[in-house]
Amino acid sequence: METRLLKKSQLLSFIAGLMEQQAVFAPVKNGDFTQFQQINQADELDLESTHNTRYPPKALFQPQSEPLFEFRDGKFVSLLGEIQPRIIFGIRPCDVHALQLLDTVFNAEGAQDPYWLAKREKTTIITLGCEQPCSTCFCTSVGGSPFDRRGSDLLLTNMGDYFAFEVVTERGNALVQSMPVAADGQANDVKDMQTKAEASFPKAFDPTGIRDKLYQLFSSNYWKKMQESCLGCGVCTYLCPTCFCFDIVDEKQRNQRVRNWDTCMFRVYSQEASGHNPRPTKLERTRQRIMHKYAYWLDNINEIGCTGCGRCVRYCPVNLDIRWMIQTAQNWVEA
Amino acid sequence: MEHNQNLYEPIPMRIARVIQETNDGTLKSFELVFENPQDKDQFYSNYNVGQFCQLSIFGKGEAPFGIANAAWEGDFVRFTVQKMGSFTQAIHKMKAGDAIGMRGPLGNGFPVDEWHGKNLVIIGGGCAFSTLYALTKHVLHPPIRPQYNEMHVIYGARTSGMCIYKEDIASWYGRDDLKIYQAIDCPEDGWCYYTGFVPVVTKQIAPSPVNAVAVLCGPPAMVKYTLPVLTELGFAPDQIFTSLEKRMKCGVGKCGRCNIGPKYVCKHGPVFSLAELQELPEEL
Amino acid sequence: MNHQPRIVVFQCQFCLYAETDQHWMDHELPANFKLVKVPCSGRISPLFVLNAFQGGADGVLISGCVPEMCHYKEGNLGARRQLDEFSRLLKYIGLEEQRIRFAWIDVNQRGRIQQELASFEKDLADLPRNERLATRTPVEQGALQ
Amino acid sequence: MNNVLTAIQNEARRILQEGIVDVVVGFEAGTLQLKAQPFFMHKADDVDKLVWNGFCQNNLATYLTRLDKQQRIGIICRGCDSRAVRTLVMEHQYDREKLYLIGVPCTGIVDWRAVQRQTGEDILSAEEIGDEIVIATPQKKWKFSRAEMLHDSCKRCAHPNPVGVDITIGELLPEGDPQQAFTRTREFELKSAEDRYAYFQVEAERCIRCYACREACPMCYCSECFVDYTTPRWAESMITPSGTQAWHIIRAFHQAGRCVSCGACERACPMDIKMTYLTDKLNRDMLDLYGFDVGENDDKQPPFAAFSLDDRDRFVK
Repeated sequence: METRLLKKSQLLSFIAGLMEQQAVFAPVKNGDFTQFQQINQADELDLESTHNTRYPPKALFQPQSEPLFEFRDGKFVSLLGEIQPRIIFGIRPCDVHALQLLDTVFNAEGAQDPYWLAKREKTTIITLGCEQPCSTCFCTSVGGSPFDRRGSDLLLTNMGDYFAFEVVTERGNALVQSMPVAADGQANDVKDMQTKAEASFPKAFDPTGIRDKLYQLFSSNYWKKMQESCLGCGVCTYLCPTCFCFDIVDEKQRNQRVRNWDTCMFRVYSQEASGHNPRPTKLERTRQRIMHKYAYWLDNINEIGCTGCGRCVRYCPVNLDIRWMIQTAQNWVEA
Repeated sequence: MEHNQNLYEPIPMRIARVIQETNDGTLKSFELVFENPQDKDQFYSNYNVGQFCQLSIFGKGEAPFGIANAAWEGDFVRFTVQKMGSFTQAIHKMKAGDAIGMRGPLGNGFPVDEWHGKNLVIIGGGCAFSTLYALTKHVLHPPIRPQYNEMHVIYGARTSGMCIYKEDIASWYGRDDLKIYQAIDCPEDGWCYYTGFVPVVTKQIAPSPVNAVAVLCGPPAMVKYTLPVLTELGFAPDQIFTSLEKRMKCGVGKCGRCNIGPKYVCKHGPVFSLAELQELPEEL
Repeated sequence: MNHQPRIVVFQCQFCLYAETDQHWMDHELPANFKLVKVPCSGRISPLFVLNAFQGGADGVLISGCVPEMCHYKEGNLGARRQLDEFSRLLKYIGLEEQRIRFAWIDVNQRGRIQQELASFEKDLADLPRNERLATRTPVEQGALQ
Repeated sequence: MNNVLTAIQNEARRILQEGIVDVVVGFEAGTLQLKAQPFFMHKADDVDKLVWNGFCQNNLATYLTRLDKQQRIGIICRGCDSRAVRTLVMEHQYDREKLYLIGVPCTGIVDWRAVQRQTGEDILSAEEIGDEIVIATPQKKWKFSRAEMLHDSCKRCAHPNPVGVDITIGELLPEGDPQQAFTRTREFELKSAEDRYAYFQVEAERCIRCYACREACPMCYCSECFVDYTTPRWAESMITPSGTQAWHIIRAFHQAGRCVSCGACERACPMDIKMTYLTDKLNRDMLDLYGFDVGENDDKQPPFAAFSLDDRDRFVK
């Protein structure tokens, strides 16, 4: 579809216009990092940070703690309220594609999650393409790209003194009617810029055959080495845009049944009432995390369950780098 | 889009009957009846023997239990529960008339239609026998029974006092369309059936693998040692079925914790053939 | 002041009291008090105290046997060292120190517990309601964190 | 610095070759600038990859309770690591006879966040040269005073020298004044209760309960943490003030007289939460009231393992 243009100086008034119609969520500077939250003023928006928000935007659809039911008069009453139409502005392509991956879980045929769906349906996604990689980005190694259109309604490209708005869906189109359409030459400039930027993204590894390789390594000493430095905390999974595991807990004092994020990196996650644990040590748990992303997702939907956002790489307290783990797996020769 | 059904919302049930199954008080069966007739219709239109439900007690959360009755038995759903963690302790304190939530039926259940015309060898141990009991009851239903051939049921418990469904199982001895073999682990005065662990007893009985399927449920150790016996007897991996248990929360393939490799026990299982399990990573 | 403080009392089952006092504690305690009996004050974990505050208590009274009279010899002394430090930590975090009160009570001090509770209640009524730590507010739908 | 590294490598190689230990825990170069990764050397050849610099940010003693209890372990210890090992040994978590401690006096850990706050995250190279840290970004070269870029805990550190080790490599450094380390807590106490609580609230609010602080801490080794209990549930499971505040209060309290002030919890936190002011306060009390300085020696009983008739008495008789 067509591309429309917006002068940078007009961006804030454009956003203010959006805010008049809908709630707008955008990256906002919060101390040393940015975080998606609803903005009250257009200028709260922060698009300057080259790297991604620290807390993943999946939380806008699957909040870390989400009350599901209230227990009232002996009955479970759903707390799924009316969701107002909203716009996410400035989300990156890796995070948008992660939402699509999560759709295959929460919007699975015959088992649709109403809490997820309600928010998904009411959300318009305006993606900001990345003209510059950060040191932990590896989207191009896992089948993504810095200008990936999948899942977006509009895709923005930063062209220096103006933004190019590429229309991806009708829903996106409706928001940019007032902008001038890019002439052919300008549209080509945008394409060139995108191609050039994409080429600057380094390939961390080649994912070909990774699924089979990991299955071969299932009982290998490879995992012994990988898990050694892992502490078993939940940083990698909680900051991951594609990790979706949750726990359902009854909070008696609130009279609510709540779902909270959970992580396969915790021992209690798979601990059964009998005391038996199918994943008793951090070896099994580390293996589960990596194999889920790089083997089981491929088995189920033929896509890698990692979008290369790099959050786990950056914030792992022991610098256990998933890129290094995959590289090592690819080259592993069992002694 | 309409979201008329909330996956996580339990339907209201009421406990109609509580049955003390064993003399040590650790196993009880609960028969639940539906508060709303439309829930009942929906349940039975989906129910396949071998499936499970998430029972729900507010404050204690939810826990999965295999359904221990066949659809024809009546308008109730039976579960046999072993007292183990906080949820099962809470349900053990409940009485007839108490309200409880239920989600289900969940999972795949036994592929009973694929087994038409076959001999069934049912091998169970402890309280995991519950879904096998449901399977046996299902097959024994007069309109269904002719669809299957011979039926052998091997059931082991630790002691005679730990046997469940006592009355029903006693009545099976009189039948000519079913062979029941009961076993307890150690000799006991007055016990006139088999003595020994299930794998050993299975070896003694030596059911034939010809045109047969073996359905196996029990504690992990029992399953582990019975599988080689069945293989030795000539059962191929696609003739052996088992039902797995894992820690579960959602029961609908979302919360993530019950996976074995790419398969979720709650969604793709709990019933798997040995052939299917051999394809999966070993992480039980 | 014009509010009735909510008070949780952790009571060592041995320290109290003359029989009539214990009967009063068990059966006639006013509704704004909640009694939790423990086998020894040494059993009172800081977690109990924190949970009481989180559940909305305005004050916590911990009563134990007088020194050298502990049923388990020295449980009360161990409790004193830990709980005292815990109250110091809560104060440091920003909670009023007066919200935790300790009482050694001997079995022959008939009527003493009523006096303690009354004076504690009066002191707490002079403080505002405890809103720190007692923050069980629901998460807003769709909000981040 | 290079001499120190070579000496550490030689010693690590020796104890592996001579079979004194089965594994040596140290660091290897990280995949990112300003970082290093904990490294487990099983063979003498592995030692070539060992690095030792100010980017090694973890407390290696935390692995002690994760490793097989039968193994003989060599650990490269700074002051804080060595005091954590000593405290763990006192708590019977590992047999001292099975440990070989290579002590290295510590000049402090560089705070990668502090550096990136200045330079941005796109860093091509980072080097420690003498008292300076030299950073290259695509745009320019930066030079920082190393002392200014140290992690907060290291700026306060009173015990840079390893204690109770089998060998010390490098020159001992002047010891600091333990009371000096607590100045911050004294200043904090002067604030009003409202301000103190407001600070706590703001910090706790960011918590996502990933428990990186717990896992990075050498002293958090309970096989079941209070926060994982379901019956009873001590802290609300959710990301709510009551859930996260309870977590941080009790986590800190469980460190009273045990925290070695290494700051590993703050360095591990993905949300930049600063909570060591709580453990520092508790440690200060332990020092003031019971004369206990964590990890100072092998004989003194931890304060919460003891009690006395003379303890401060707030009980009313």
